[in-house]
Amino acid sequence: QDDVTKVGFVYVGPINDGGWTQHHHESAMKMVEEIGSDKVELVYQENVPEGPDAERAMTQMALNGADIIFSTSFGYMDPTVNVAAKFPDVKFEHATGYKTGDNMAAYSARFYEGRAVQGTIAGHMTKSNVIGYIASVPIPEVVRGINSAYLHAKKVNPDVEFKIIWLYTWMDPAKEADAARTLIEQGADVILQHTDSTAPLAAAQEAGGVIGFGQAGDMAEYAPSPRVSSIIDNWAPYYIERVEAVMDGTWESHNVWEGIDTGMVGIGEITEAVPEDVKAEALAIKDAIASGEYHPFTGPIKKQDGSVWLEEGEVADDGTLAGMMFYVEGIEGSVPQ
Amino acid sequence: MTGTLLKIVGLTKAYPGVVANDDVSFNIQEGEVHALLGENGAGKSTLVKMIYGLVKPDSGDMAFKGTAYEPSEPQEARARGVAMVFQHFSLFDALNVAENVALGMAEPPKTRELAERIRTVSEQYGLPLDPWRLVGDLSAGERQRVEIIRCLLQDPKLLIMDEPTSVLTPQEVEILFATLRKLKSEGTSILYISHKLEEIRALCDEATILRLGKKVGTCTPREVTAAQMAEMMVGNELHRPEREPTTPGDVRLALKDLSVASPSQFGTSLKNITLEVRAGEVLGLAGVAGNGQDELLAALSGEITNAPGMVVLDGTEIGAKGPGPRRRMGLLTGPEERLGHAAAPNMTLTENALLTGAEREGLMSNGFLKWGKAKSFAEAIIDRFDVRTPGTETVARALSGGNLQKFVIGREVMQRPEVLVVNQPTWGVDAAAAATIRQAILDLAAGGTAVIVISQDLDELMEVSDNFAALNEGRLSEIKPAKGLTMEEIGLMMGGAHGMEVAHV
Amino acid sequence: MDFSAINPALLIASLMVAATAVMIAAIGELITEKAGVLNLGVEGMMITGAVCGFAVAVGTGSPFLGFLAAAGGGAVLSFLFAVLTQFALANQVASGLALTLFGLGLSSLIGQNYVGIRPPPTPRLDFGPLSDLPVVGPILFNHDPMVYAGLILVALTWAFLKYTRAGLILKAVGENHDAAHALGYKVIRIRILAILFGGACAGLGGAYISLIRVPQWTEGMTGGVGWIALALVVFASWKPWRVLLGAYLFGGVTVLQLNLQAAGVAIPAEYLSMSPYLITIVVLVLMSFDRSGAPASLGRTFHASQ
Amino acid sequence: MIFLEKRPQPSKTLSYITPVLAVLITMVAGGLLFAILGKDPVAAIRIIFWDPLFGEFAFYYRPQLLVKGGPLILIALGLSLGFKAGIWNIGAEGQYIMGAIAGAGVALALYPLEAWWIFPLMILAGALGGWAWAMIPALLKVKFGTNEILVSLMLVYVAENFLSAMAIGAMKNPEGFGFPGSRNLQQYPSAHNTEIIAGSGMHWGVAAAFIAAILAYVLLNRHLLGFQIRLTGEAPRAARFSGVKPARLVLFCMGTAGALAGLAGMFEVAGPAGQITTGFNVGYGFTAIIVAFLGRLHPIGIVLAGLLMALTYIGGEAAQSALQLPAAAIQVFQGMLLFFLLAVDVLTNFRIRITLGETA
Ligand SMILES: Nc1ncnc2c1ncn2[C@@H]1O[C@H](COP(=O)(O)OP(=O)(O)OP(=O)(O)O)[C@@H](O)[C@H]1O
Ligand SMILES: Nc1ncnc2c1ncn2[C@@H]1O[C@H](COP(=O)(O)OP(=O)(O)OP(=O)(O)O)[C@@H](O)[C@H]1O
Ligand SMILES: [Mg+2]
Ligand SMILES: [Mg+2]
Repeated sequence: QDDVTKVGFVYVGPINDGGWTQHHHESAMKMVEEIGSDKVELVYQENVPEGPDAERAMTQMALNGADIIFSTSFGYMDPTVNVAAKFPDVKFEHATGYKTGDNMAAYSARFYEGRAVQGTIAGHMTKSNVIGYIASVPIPEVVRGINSAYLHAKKVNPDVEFKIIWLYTWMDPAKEADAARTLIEQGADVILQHTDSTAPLAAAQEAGGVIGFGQAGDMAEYAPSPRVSSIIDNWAPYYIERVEAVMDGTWESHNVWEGIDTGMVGIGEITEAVPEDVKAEALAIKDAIASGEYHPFTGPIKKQDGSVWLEEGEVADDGTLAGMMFYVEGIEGSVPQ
Repeated sequence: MTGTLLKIVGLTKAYPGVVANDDVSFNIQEGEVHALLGENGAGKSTLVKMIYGLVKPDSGDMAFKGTAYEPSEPQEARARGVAMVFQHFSLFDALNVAENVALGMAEPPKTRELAERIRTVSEQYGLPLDPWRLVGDLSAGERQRVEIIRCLLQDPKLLIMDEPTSVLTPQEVEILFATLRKLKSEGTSILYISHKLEEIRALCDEATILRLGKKVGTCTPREVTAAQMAEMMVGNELHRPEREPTTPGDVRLALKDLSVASPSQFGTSLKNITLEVRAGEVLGLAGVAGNGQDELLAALSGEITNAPGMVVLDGTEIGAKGPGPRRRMGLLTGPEERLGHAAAPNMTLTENALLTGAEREGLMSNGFLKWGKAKSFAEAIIDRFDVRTPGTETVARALSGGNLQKFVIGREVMQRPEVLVVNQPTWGVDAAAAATIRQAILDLAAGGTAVIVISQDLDELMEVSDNFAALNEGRLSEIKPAKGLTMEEIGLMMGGAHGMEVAHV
Repeated sequence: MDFSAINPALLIASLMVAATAVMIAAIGELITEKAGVLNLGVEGMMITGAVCGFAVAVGTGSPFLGFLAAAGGGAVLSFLFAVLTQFALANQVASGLALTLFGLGLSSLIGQNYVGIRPPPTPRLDFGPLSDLPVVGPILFNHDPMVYAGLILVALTWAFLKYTRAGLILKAVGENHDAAHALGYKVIRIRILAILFGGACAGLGGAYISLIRVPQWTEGMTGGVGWIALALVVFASWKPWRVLLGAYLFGGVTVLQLNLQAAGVAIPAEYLSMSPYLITIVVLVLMSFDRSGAPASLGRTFHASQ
Repeated sequence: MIFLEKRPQPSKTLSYITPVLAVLITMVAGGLLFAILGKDPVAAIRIIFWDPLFGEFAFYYRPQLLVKGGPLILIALGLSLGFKAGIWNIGAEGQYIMGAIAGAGVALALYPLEAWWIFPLMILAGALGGWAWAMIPALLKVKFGTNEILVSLMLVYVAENFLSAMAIGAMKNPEGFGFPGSRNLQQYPSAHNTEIIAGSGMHWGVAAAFIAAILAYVLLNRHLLGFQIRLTGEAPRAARFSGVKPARLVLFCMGTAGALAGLAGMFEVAGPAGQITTGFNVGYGFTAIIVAFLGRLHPIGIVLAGLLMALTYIGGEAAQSALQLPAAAIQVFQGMLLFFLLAVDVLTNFRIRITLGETA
C-alpha cells in the first residue's frame, strides 16, 4: 500500500561504538543512500539488550510497518525466531546465527579468511616471536580466528608462540588496554585483537615497536603504525541486495556465509610499515582465498591434543567450522568452556 | 561592681508554636555571678545561645561594655570575650583534649604550646587535665573540665554556664564553685544556669527568672529561700509526692557480680555489681552521668545479655534472655533517652505503645497486631498520666519532652511490672510532671513492685528511695538505707572529687 | 604455563598505573567521609569526570585542561548530591545511588560524539637516564604525571588531616556535627566543600582512565572502579596511607590476573576476572574490625534550626 | 531568606503528593533535555507516557508493561523491606542472576523430562539461589559487621562473571554449535513460565509480584515483624529496646530481598528471556532501587512505581525509534526522576519558610 519500504535495524551497542554496531549502521546508511531515501526508510534502535527487550524492539518495528528487520547480534536469534513467527509478512534477517525460517534468513561473514592474511603478516613481522591475541567471547567465530591466524603465522615463522587473553566482552576499552599492555609486557610485539575498540592499538603505540591490526573497522587513525592492516566488516552490499529483494518481491530465506570473495570481509590497506615482500605474500593469500583456490583450513592440521583433524589436502567443511571450539596443535591453554 | 558588662533589652525569639523568649531584658554587671532560673523550656538555653551568637533574635538589642553587640556567629562572641560551657557537651570523642580545646579558640597556638598552657591553666584552677588523652575516654566530670578550660584559655569577660553541675558529684561542685569564685575575683562575670536552687543561693549575686519565655522577676538569691525561688519559677505551690511506709517482701531481682563490657567505644563497662531489690522496695542509684548507668539499664532490659547467674529474677536465671522474654517475665525498664531509645520519634503514640506493650497487654495474636487494642492502650496511658497531646495518632517527637516522658514511664507502669528499672525518670521534666511520675513510682512500689531508680538528681533519689547506692566508673558502692544519709557521704559514694583539687585561690 | 614471562618490575609499574584512578577517587571520598558525609555516587562522578575530561582534552588538545575539566565535572555533579543531602536533607545512601545512576546516563549522553576518538596523549615525565635504570627505572621513573600527582595527593591529604587546623575542623564536623555547630563552625558549608573535593577527585580519577589508562571514551568505562574506591576507604580505616596500600593491592590483583592468563595458567578466565571483587570482599571482612578512623557522624543528616 | 522548618509531624498528604510532583517535575526537566537534544519535547513526552497506554498499539504495550514491570516490582518489594529497616542491599542484580542460574539449572539438569513438578521446583530453586547469594553479605554483616552495601555490590560483579562462565560452560546448549547460551526454556514445556492468559503479559512472575505486594502490605501493616522492620529503620536503639534482634532482622530482610530477586530472575529466564546468556541481566536489580524509593517503600506505591518505570522504558524505546532519541537520554531521565523524588521528599518532613527583609 505504501511505496516506501521500511527497514528496521536492531543494534546491540551504540551506533557510534567504532566497532560492530557502527559498521552495521554505516552499511545500513549506505544501503539507504544507494537505493534512495525516497524509496526506503530506515528505523533503528541502539543498545538493545539481547532477550525480551529485543523481542519488543522488533515487534514494535513490525507493528509500525517495517517490511524487513535486521537483527545484528547473535543473541537476538531466539527473539527473532519468536517475532518472525508472529509477523509472517515481515522479513527477518539475523546476523551470525544458525536458525532460519520461512521469513527469517541468517547471514554471517567468514572473518577467519581475514585472519589468515593477518596471521601471515604477524608471523613475518614479529621479532620476539611472541604474538598476543586479545580474544573476546569464546564462541566458534573467535576460536576460528585464533586458529586461522596461528596456522598462518606458524606457516611463515615456525617459532611463533601465541599468548591469548580472553576478556568475555566484545568491547571494553579499559579491559582491552590492560590486556594489550600485559601481553606487551610479556614480550608480545604483535597484538591481534578480536575486540572492537582501538584501545589495544593505543597501547601498542604507547609501548613503541609493537604493531596491531584494525578490527571490524579500518582504525586508520593508527595507520601506518601500529595499525598495519585491518579486517573490515562490510555489510552494505548484502543489505542492498536483500532490501532490493524485498522491494521486488524476490526475497527468500537462506543461510549464507560470505567472505573475502563477496567483499563482506574486507582487508584494509596494508601500510608501508610492512615490508614489500610480506605485503605481497599477504595479498597473494587474500587473492587465493577470494578466487576460491585456497581455503585457510586445508590439511594437514592436527588438533591441540595431537589427533588428526584434517588429512593432507583435506579442506574443513562448514559444519565443523561452524562449531569449532578447539585449538589446533601448537596453541597453549584451553578454550574456555 | 564597676559597671554593666552586658545589657539585654527586649530580646524576643519565636519558634513555630512557641515563643522561647518574649521581650526579655536584664543586665549583667562586671564581676557578677548572675543566675538564670526557670522551668524546663522556659527559654534559658535559647537566651544564652543568642548571647553566644548561635541563635539570631527576632528582635531586641544587646550592648556589651556599652557598645552595640550583635554576634552573628560564635567566633564573633568569643572575640568580644564571651565564652560558653554548653548544657549538652560540645566535645569530640575521637579527638584529644588539646584538639578539642583548639577547636574552641580563634587562633590556637601550636599544639605543643597549647598543651603546655592547658596543663598550667588546668592546674592553676584545680582542674588537672592531660592534654593528650582522647576526650571519649574521659569521665563526665573531666569532660566538663575540658569545656571550662577551653573557655578559660580565652580570658573571657563573660562566662556562660548552662547547667554545669548536673554532671558533677557534690565534691566536684565545690571545686567548680571555688574555681568560679576565683574567676569572679579576677573580674570575670558569670551567667549561670541551674535548676539546683541551693547552689544558686551559694554562688550567685543576682538572679533573673524566666517563665514560658517571659521574664517574671528578679531576686538576690542570698536573700530569699529556695522555696520562694521555686514558686517564682513555677507560678504556684509545689506538691511533694507522698509515700506510705511498706515492709519489703521477697527478693525479686538479684544481680550477682554483674560484669558487662560496654558496647560502645567510649562507654563504661560494669564491674562486679551485686545488689538485691525486694518487693515493695525502691532502690535509688546515684551517680554522675557516664558512670555506667546506660550500661546497667541495658544489662537489665536485656539489650545486653550477660553471663549465666549474673541476673536472677524471682529466682530464675535470665542472663541470656533478651528484652522480650524479660518483659514477659515482668522485668520492665525505662531508658533515659526518650527520643530514639524509649520511643521512636517518627512513630505514633499508638505504635510507641505497642513498642513495649505488645505482649503484656495482649496487643497481638500470633504475631498479627491488633491496632484497635493498641490504640486503646495508648489512650489509657494518655488519660492516666495526663499526657498533653492531640491524640494517639500524633508522632512521638511532636510531644514536649515532659509529656513524652510521662507517656513512656506511664507505658511501663501501666503494664503492672514485677520489677521496674528506670533511668532518669524525670530528666528534663517540669516540677509538676516530675511529681506525677515520682508518685506513680511510689504507688507501684506500694503495690509490691520492686523498683530501681537510677538518677543524677539527688533530691529526687532522697525523696523516693528506701535504699541508696551510687555508681562510680562502673562499680557500685555499698548499699545504704536512704534515711539519714548526708550529702558528704553521698558525695563520697559517688566517687568524691575524681582527682580534682580545690583551686589554689 | 610460563611464569618467566612475568617481569616483576613491569608488574609493579603497571599495578601503580592500575591503582592510580581508584586511589585518587578514594582519597576524595575519604575527605568527604571524614566530614561525615557518605557519598555512594563515586562511580557516577568518576564516569562524569571521565567524559568531561575526555571532551575537553579532545576539544582543546590539552590533557591538562582535560583533567581540570574532569575535576570540575565531578565537582558539579557532586554539587547535586550536596544540594540533595545538605539542603533538601535527603537520605545520603539513596542520594548517592541516584547520583551514580544519573551520572552513568549523563556521561553516555555527553559522550555520544566522542566514541572512538583518540585523545591527545599525556606525555610521561622525563627523568632522563633514570628511566632506564633496571628495576627502579620502570617502577619509579617512567610514569605519567598523574601517577606522581596521586602519590602527592595522598601525602598532602595525610598532612592536611594530621597537621592543619582546617583538617582538624573537618574531622570535628565529621565527628560531632552538633558540637561543631555549637562552636560556630559552618557544618553545611564545610560538608559541601568536602563533597565538592570528593567529586573533583572522583572526576580526576575518571579522567585518568579515559585520558591515560585506556585512553578512549566508551559508556560505562569506569566499570565499577568507583565502588572499589568506596570499599578502599573502609579498608583503609579512613587513613590516607592505607588507601595507597589498598589501591596497590587492588591494582596488583587486577594486573596479576591478566598476567596469569597470558602466562597460560589453567584457572578459567572468568574466575580470574572475578578475583579482584572476591579479594575486595575478603579484605572488607578482615577490616571490619577496625573502625577506629570512622567518623562518628558518618551518614547522619544535619539540620540546624535557626 | 529561605530556610527549612521541621514539621511537628510528617505530612501524610505530602507523602502521597511528592512522588506525583517528582514525576511532573521530571517531565518538565526531561522535556527541556529533549529540547536541548533537538527533539520535540511534547512529542517525546507523549510517546513515552501516553502512546504505550492509549496509542494505536496499546494492545501490545499494555501487556509489555507487566512483563517489564513484574521483575522490577518483585525485586523492589524485597529491597524496600531492607531499606525501611536501614539495611542497604544494593546487590539485587547479583541475586537476580543467581536465582536465574539456579532455576534454569534445575530445568537444564532435568531436560528433557516432562513433569508437572519441574516448574514448582524451579521456583524453589530460584528463590533459594537469590536467597543464598544475599546471605553472603547478610552473614558477613551479622558476624563481622562488614558493610553490606559494598559486599552485595561486589557480589554483582562476581555473579556476572559466574553467569558468563555458565553461559559458555556448564549450561551451554549442546546443540548450539558452540555458541554461548543455554537451551531455550520457552521450548521446554515443563519449564516454561507461560502467560497465564495468553497475550496478557501476565506470566507467573507478574502474578508473584502482585501476590508479594499483598503479602508485603499485610506484613508491614498488620504483623509484628513488619512493625519491627519499620521500627528498626526509624529508631534502631528503640528497636533493640523493644526486643528486636537486629541480626535476625538483617538476615530476614536480606534473605527476603534475595529470594524475591532470585524469583524474578528465575521467572525471567524461564519466561520472557528463555535462556541463560552472558547478557541475561539488564539492570533490573539496580532500577528496582529507584522503583523502591519512587514507591516510597510502600507496597502499593512500589507496584505503581514499577509500572511507571516500565512505562519509561517502553515509551523510551518507542521514542528512540520514533524520534531517534539517544538511549542515554532515557537513562538520564530515570536518574532525574530519582533525584527529584529525593529532593521534593524534604517537603514531607519540613516546611519551607521564606522570611522577608532583614532578620536581626
Ligand atoms: N531549635 C528549636 N526549634 C524549635 N523549638 C525550640 C528550639 N529550641 C528550643 N525550642 C523551644 O523553645 C522553648 C525554650 O527552650 P530552651 O531550650 O531555651 O529551654 P530551657 O529553659 O533551656 O529548658 P531546659 O531547662 O530544659 O534546658 C522550648 O519550648 C523548646 O521546645
Ligand atoms: N501504623 C498504624 N498505627 C496506628 N493505627 C494503624 C496503623 N496502621 C493501621 N492502623 C489502623 O488500621 C486502620 C486500617 O489500616 P490501613 O492499613 O488501611 O491503614 P492506612 O493508614 O490506610 O495504611 P497505608 O497508609 O499503609 O495504606 C487504620 O485506619 C488505622 O486506624
Ligand atoms: Mg536548656
Ligand atoms: Mg491507606
